[in-house]
Amino acid sequence: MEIGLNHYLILSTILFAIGLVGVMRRKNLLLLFFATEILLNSVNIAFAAISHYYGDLTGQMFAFFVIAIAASEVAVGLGLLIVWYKRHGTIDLESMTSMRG
Amino acid sequence: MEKYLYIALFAPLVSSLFSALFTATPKKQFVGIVASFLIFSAFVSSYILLGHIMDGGEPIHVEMMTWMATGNLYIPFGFVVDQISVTMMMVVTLVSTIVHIYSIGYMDHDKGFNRFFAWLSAFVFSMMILVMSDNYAGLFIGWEGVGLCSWGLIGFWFHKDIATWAANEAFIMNRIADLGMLIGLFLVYWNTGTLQYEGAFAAFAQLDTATLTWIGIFLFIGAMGKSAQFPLHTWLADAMEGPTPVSALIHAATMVTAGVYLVIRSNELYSLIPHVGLFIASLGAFVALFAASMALVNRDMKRIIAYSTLSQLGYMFAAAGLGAYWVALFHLMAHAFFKALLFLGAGNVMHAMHDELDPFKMGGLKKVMKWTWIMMTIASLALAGIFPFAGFFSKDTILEAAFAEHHMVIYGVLLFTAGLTAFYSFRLVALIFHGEERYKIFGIHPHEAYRFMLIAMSPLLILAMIAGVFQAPFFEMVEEILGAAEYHIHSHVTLWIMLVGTQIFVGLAILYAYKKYGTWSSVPDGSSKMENSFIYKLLYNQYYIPYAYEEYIVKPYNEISEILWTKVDQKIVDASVDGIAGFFYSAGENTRDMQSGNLSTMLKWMVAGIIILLSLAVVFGLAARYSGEIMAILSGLGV
Amino acid sequence: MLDHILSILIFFPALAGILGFMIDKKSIRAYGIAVGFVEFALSLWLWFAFDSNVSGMQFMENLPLIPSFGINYILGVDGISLFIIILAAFFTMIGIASLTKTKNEKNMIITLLFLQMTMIGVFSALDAIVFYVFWELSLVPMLYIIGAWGGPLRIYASIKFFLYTFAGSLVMLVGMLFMAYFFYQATGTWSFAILDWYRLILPESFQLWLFVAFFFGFAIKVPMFPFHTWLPYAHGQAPTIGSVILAAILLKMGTYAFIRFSLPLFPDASVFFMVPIAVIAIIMIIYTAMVAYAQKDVKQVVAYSSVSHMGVIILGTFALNVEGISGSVFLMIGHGVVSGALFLLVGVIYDRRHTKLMSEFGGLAHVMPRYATIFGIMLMASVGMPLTINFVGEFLSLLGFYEQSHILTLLAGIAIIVGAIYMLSAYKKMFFGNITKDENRELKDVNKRELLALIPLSIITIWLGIYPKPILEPINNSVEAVVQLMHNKSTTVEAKERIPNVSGIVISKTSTREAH
Amino acid sequence: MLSPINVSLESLNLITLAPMLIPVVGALLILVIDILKGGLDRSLYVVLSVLFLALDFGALLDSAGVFGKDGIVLGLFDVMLIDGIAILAQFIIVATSMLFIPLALTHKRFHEFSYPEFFALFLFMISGFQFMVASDNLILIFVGLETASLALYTLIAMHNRDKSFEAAVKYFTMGALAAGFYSFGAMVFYALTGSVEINQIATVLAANGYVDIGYVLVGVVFMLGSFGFKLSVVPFHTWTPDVYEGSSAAMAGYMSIVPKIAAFVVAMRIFEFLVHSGIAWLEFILWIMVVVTMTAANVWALVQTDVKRMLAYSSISHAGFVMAAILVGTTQSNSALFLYWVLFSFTNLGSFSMLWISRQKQLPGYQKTDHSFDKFSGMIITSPMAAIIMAIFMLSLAGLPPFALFWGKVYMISSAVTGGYTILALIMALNSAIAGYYYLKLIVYMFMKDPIASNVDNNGELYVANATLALKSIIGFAIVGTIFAFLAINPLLEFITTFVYNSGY
Repeated sequence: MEIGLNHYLILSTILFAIGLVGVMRRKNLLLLFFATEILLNSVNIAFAAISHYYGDLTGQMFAFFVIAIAASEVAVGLGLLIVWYKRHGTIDLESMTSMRG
Repeated sequence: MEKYLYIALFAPLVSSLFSALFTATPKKQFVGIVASFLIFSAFVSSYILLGHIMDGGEPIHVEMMTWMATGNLYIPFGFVVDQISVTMMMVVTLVSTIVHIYSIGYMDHDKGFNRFFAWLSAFVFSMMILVMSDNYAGLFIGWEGVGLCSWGLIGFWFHKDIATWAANEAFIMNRIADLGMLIGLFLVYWNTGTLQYEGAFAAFAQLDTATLTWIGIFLFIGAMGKSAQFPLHTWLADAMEGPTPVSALIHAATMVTAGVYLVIRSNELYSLIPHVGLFIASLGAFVALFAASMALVNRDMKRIIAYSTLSQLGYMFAAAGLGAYWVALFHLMAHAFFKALLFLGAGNVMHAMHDELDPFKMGGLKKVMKWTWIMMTIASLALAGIFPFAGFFSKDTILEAAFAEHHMVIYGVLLFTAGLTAFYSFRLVALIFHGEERYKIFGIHPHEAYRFMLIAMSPLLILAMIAGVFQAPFFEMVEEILGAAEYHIHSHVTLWIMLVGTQIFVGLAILYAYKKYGTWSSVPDGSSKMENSFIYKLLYNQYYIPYAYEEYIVKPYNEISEILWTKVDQKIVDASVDGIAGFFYSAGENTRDMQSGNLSTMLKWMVAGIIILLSLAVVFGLAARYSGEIMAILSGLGV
Repeated sequence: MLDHILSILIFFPALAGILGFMIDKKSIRAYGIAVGFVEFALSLWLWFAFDSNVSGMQFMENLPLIPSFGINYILGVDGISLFIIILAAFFTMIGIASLTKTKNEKNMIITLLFLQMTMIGVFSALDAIVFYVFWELSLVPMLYIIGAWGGPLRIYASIKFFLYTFAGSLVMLVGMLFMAYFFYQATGTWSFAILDWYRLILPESFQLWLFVAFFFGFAIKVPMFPFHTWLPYAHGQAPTIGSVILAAILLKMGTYAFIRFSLPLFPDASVFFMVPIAVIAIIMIIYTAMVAYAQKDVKQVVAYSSVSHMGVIILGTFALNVEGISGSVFLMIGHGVVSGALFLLVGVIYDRRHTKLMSEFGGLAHVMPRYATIFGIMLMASVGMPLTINFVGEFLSLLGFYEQSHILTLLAGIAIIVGAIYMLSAYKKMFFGNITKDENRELKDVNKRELLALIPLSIITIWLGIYPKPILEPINNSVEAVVQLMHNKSTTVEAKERIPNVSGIVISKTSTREAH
Repeated sequence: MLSPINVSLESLNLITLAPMLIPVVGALLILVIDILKGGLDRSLYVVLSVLFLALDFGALLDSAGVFGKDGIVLGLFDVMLIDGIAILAQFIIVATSMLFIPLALTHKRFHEFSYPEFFALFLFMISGFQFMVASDNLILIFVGLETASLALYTLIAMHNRDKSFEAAVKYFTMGALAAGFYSFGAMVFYALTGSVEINQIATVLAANGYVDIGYVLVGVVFMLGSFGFKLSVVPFHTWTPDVYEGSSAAMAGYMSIVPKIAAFVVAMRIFEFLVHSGIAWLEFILWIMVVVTMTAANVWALVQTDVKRMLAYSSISHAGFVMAAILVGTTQSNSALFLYWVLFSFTNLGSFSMLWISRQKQLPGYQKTDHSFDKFSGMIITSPMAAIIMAIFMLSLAGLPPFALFWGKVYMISSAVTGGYTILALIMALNSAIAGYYYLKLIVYMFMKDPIASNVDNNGELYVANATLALKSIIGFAIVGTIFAFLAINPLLEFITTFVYNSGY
């Protein structure tokens, strides 16, 4: 079976969906960050595939930028996570409900 | 001549304002004297004007200034002195002068003495406007003005709940009629373009009968209120709570006749619509009988006289309705004299009896109150229409008019009523002045009124006796404007039979009254057979009309008002407004939990948003792609 | 200076208000009275300089504000607005003068001065947006007055007052924007100038929608049934001065706006909605009069009576003829004077007894005869006794509407009956009978400060009842212009019939006048 | 076979980058200074930031001049797009930032302002926003967006309180999700058209007549999700109140303005051509979103007990209101958007600053939340001037004439009317009435309730304890702007309309 663009796109979509489910289900902050990484990376796959399909480098450029941004997001995210852990000794989402309404 | 017009008009106003200056101060005798003098000067002016008119002088017409002018409407303060108004002016100023002087004595011990004169003179002023105005709007000013003064005077003793209640009742009932009057005015304006009598009367001839009928009906509704015709009559009897001079002036001689005046003034209208006139006459005859019947059994001296007033107003309307305007006006004048006299006499009795009103508790007063007795007897004779007193000339002419116009039912009713009138009048006289001195049981020591009060009443006494001689000159004066013919019965024989027959009938009624009540000796306690008969109860309770008004109008009005406020206004109108506000607020309260503060929930909301949008997109995308097929299916389903 | 007298009239009190912050608490009252007096004098000067024979706008001012969007600062007065402006100046003056001792007097007086600015602004603005600015701005000082000095429910009442009118006027704002858009479509330029709008003839269907949009704004302000429920709360809770100004001036904004906007802009729609509005007006008249009768609190009686009287004003306005509209404008002034005075009177007794329940009174005529007399005069004016100011307006309003509908006028005329019922019964409860409460035995009669306000009002009440001409004539001239404009602009046959052609009337009228 | 790269510097048109680079340089300079000599006072950094922003502003004026002369300018491989709306948005961003940064000069020592990094990050963020608005390349927009966002997360966290960390984490996590949405949406468009230039995308889509409407819609949905998050459109708004509450009042005010205008401009670029292409679905969805956002946010604001949260919801509602401009999509509506946002910026910044100066732990409000309504009771007595100023801000937010926002509202509603959205116009108007309630609530507390005893004792000094000359002048500026806005509306409107019109919107 020839693996075409559609397969990449379907894969990408499935990964994206997994990421979404992860975002919704995870109660641990760290795992939540993982889920967002899956989201972004699923898109990267699609970008790379489409880029190849069109024979155009723009998609790959986009993918690189997404990777870069994902990396910096992780940096900031982990920083916040560590501070939170230091202060509260937990990274459970349930601990962050002081503001509501 | 104009200066006399102004004096006649404004002297009462000056009097009123002058007295009003002292309302806050204790009683000042001179207030009454000055007021009386000013009213007297109005009387003198009126007399001079009467002379002028009697001499065949031109009617005097002045226009002081614009009152209202907008669009097409132009209403000035215009006044006219013609045959009709000068007659009314004479009646008003004469009776007023007498009542003013009388009141100095009557209100002697009242702490509202000064206030009383302010109101009384204000009334005279309003009444003068009413009768002198040259347009309907001016008439309406006076119309409402007398209503206001009547309110103030009925409720003069405002500490008495019943008096203020009666005052409000009178005012409100009059307002009901005034609405009719107002509508009549609007009709006149929009159909003739003016409210001036001259212009309007001139234009009436061109209007169709239907319009004229409506105008006539609405104006008459106004008249019904002021003249207390059925069914707006109840206020008049209750108005007797006011001081007796007020009853004499307002509720006997002048204000209540304003309705009659209106019909007479609008004679050019009513002569165009005889069917309305017939209705007026029929109502008048009915009221005459109706009121007289209630007077038969009443045990309140003033109310009896009030009913008799009502009855006599019925006569006047009967005459006016039949087109005998001059007769109505003449009866109005004559009635003013003897009825005022009767009331003032009753006032003397009341004073003597310490405000006791039940004639059954009096009796034998002629010994101590000789002059009052004479005056009241003569007034009653005049009222009963005994020759040669005033009533004979005026009332008999009404009967003749009815007869001559071939309205036999009306004639018959009026004739029968004449008998009743004689009976109840003398029932009253007999109970008060004759028989045993029942008042002694109650420990009252009656005394005659001040001499000057009696002297003040004497002109009325004289007029009640001799007013008949004015009939001919009066007719001569008003015939030009009221275009009236003398009513002549076809044959002299018939006339004589009628006259004598009437006199005998009335005389018998008087005798019967004397026989039955002349030697009365006990105070009825409600146990006698007659007092328990149905008819007696019906009459005594005024046909249960006040009761019906109370039960079926006043109470429901209260209840509906209460319901409208507490239920409709608060529970429906206001609650729905608050409900809208509350809806938004509670929507916020109920959905704020969406913001649970839990990050997981927040993320779910975002994803949910995307999913909703996506599914909408899918639906839409599919619909767009397969729009053709969908259309086919839908059309197959017959959509 | 006359060229800018309207701006001066508007902004003088505002400036005075700002400067008022610098004045010491103890002297603020004198300052307020002085400013009020100067303003009143200026307004009288305006009247003096006003040419009664001109029907159009006078003392026009025009400054570009946002010309690219057609918003300009345009002011002007005609006979319709002139007297309401004077009334506003007058009531602010006597309102401050008769102010009773209260907490934060300084804030109160400054607020009143700002309120005055907005009131005069509303009545002199000739640009819809400028009008709207003042219209909305007037809510703020009133909100503060009710909310800060009011009774126990003051916050509820003030918020209700604010939000209700605010919501209504927002709908009106949308209407105004539509109107401007139509004008833009027709002419290619934006304009919010009312006089420009007058030239625009809209198709009937547009008129209907726009009429409804404007109606919401105006009807809530008037307030018309069933939008009236804010009023009893506002009046019931407001301090005396608040009620006085609210009743005397603020309510007039709605009816004034009907004449300034709805009638000339939408003549066909006015005819179309005439009957429904008349029915509402009749409901207002009778229903609120009955509700007034059921009240226990005398201030509520007067408050509901205001609604009832506003019904008559609305009816006169929608008579769509010169008599009716002149009458309704006159009644605005009359009702302003009378209801203002009645609220002042209620304030007098409230100051003494700190209650407004009628059951607490009774027999007051014994101890307060002067008070009873003045109350009586105003009572009679309120029930429309001839030779008082209200009668002229009521008579003309009803007279005018009679041309349009007989039966509706007959129903509306019930006003004079039901009005008498609640007023007289309230008067009876308060003043007649014997004194039953010991607290009432020692009550002081009205004092000089109160008389200072009440006597001029009584004089006006009677003077204008006897001789309304100085006011009625300029009103009439301007109203004729409005009616003529409506007649010319109307497109439907029915509207042409209903709205009289005044130019014909003018001739016949002058001849009538010459004849006299 | 690579052809030699041959790019002339002129064609790069680097001058277009100048406004974005100036803050970057400023940020780097601040960092360098800190390295060279630590522990310098924050006032230095504040002034430095202001200076660089002023330079930035000057550069923008220059760009505006160029735009006025030559029209739209492209640069840097045509990824930079300096058109009217980019310039307008940058004006708002930079000007608001200049107003915001002096708020750091409070009496109280707040943790974040002592770090020079705060100011550096702040300038980076501004640069990010500027990139975001000045491009129609999805990549650059993404980069700008994330640069700004990441900086912003940190700035929030630097407030250094429990709530601010919580807020930062929430904002960050949701932001990451939104970034995912964005990239997915961009991917869809790229897949459909083979381009990431919005212009190109529009051209290609128009050329093939939107055959893949279903996929276009999927792309639109994800873009909506992403910008819905930025613009806090319901139901993507949930972060807003929490983040506003967690950050300092001044920062919250800033966040309600600057990130949103940037997002608006991008949304305008992306959605405008779609709206105009007549996709009924989008119109429908936008309509619903606009209505739901402004109404629901208003309704939630009604029930708040904390002033700051109330203002947060009110900001959401205002954003929803302004979203209508994108839906209507006429020149007038887009001009109205900018006009509204200019007016909104100083009104809202002013009102948040009023919260900022009353930041006092001793005040009674602090017993429960930061800025409970109770705290403002009777302020007219204890501190009349502050109360009046706050009241005017509230009235302006409520849209009461003649204060600033009224004019924005009028113009916005007028644009809806002109665009044929009658019902929407009515709903927009009536929402102001609902909003009136909660703004009024604060006024009621300030003017009509009696002060709480402890506030009276110190004569209201506490309320303004955090105020410095800098703060006072900013509030003064805001209040003068709010009151006398009507004088500036006409030139502003003409300027904005010209710029928007010449950019083809």
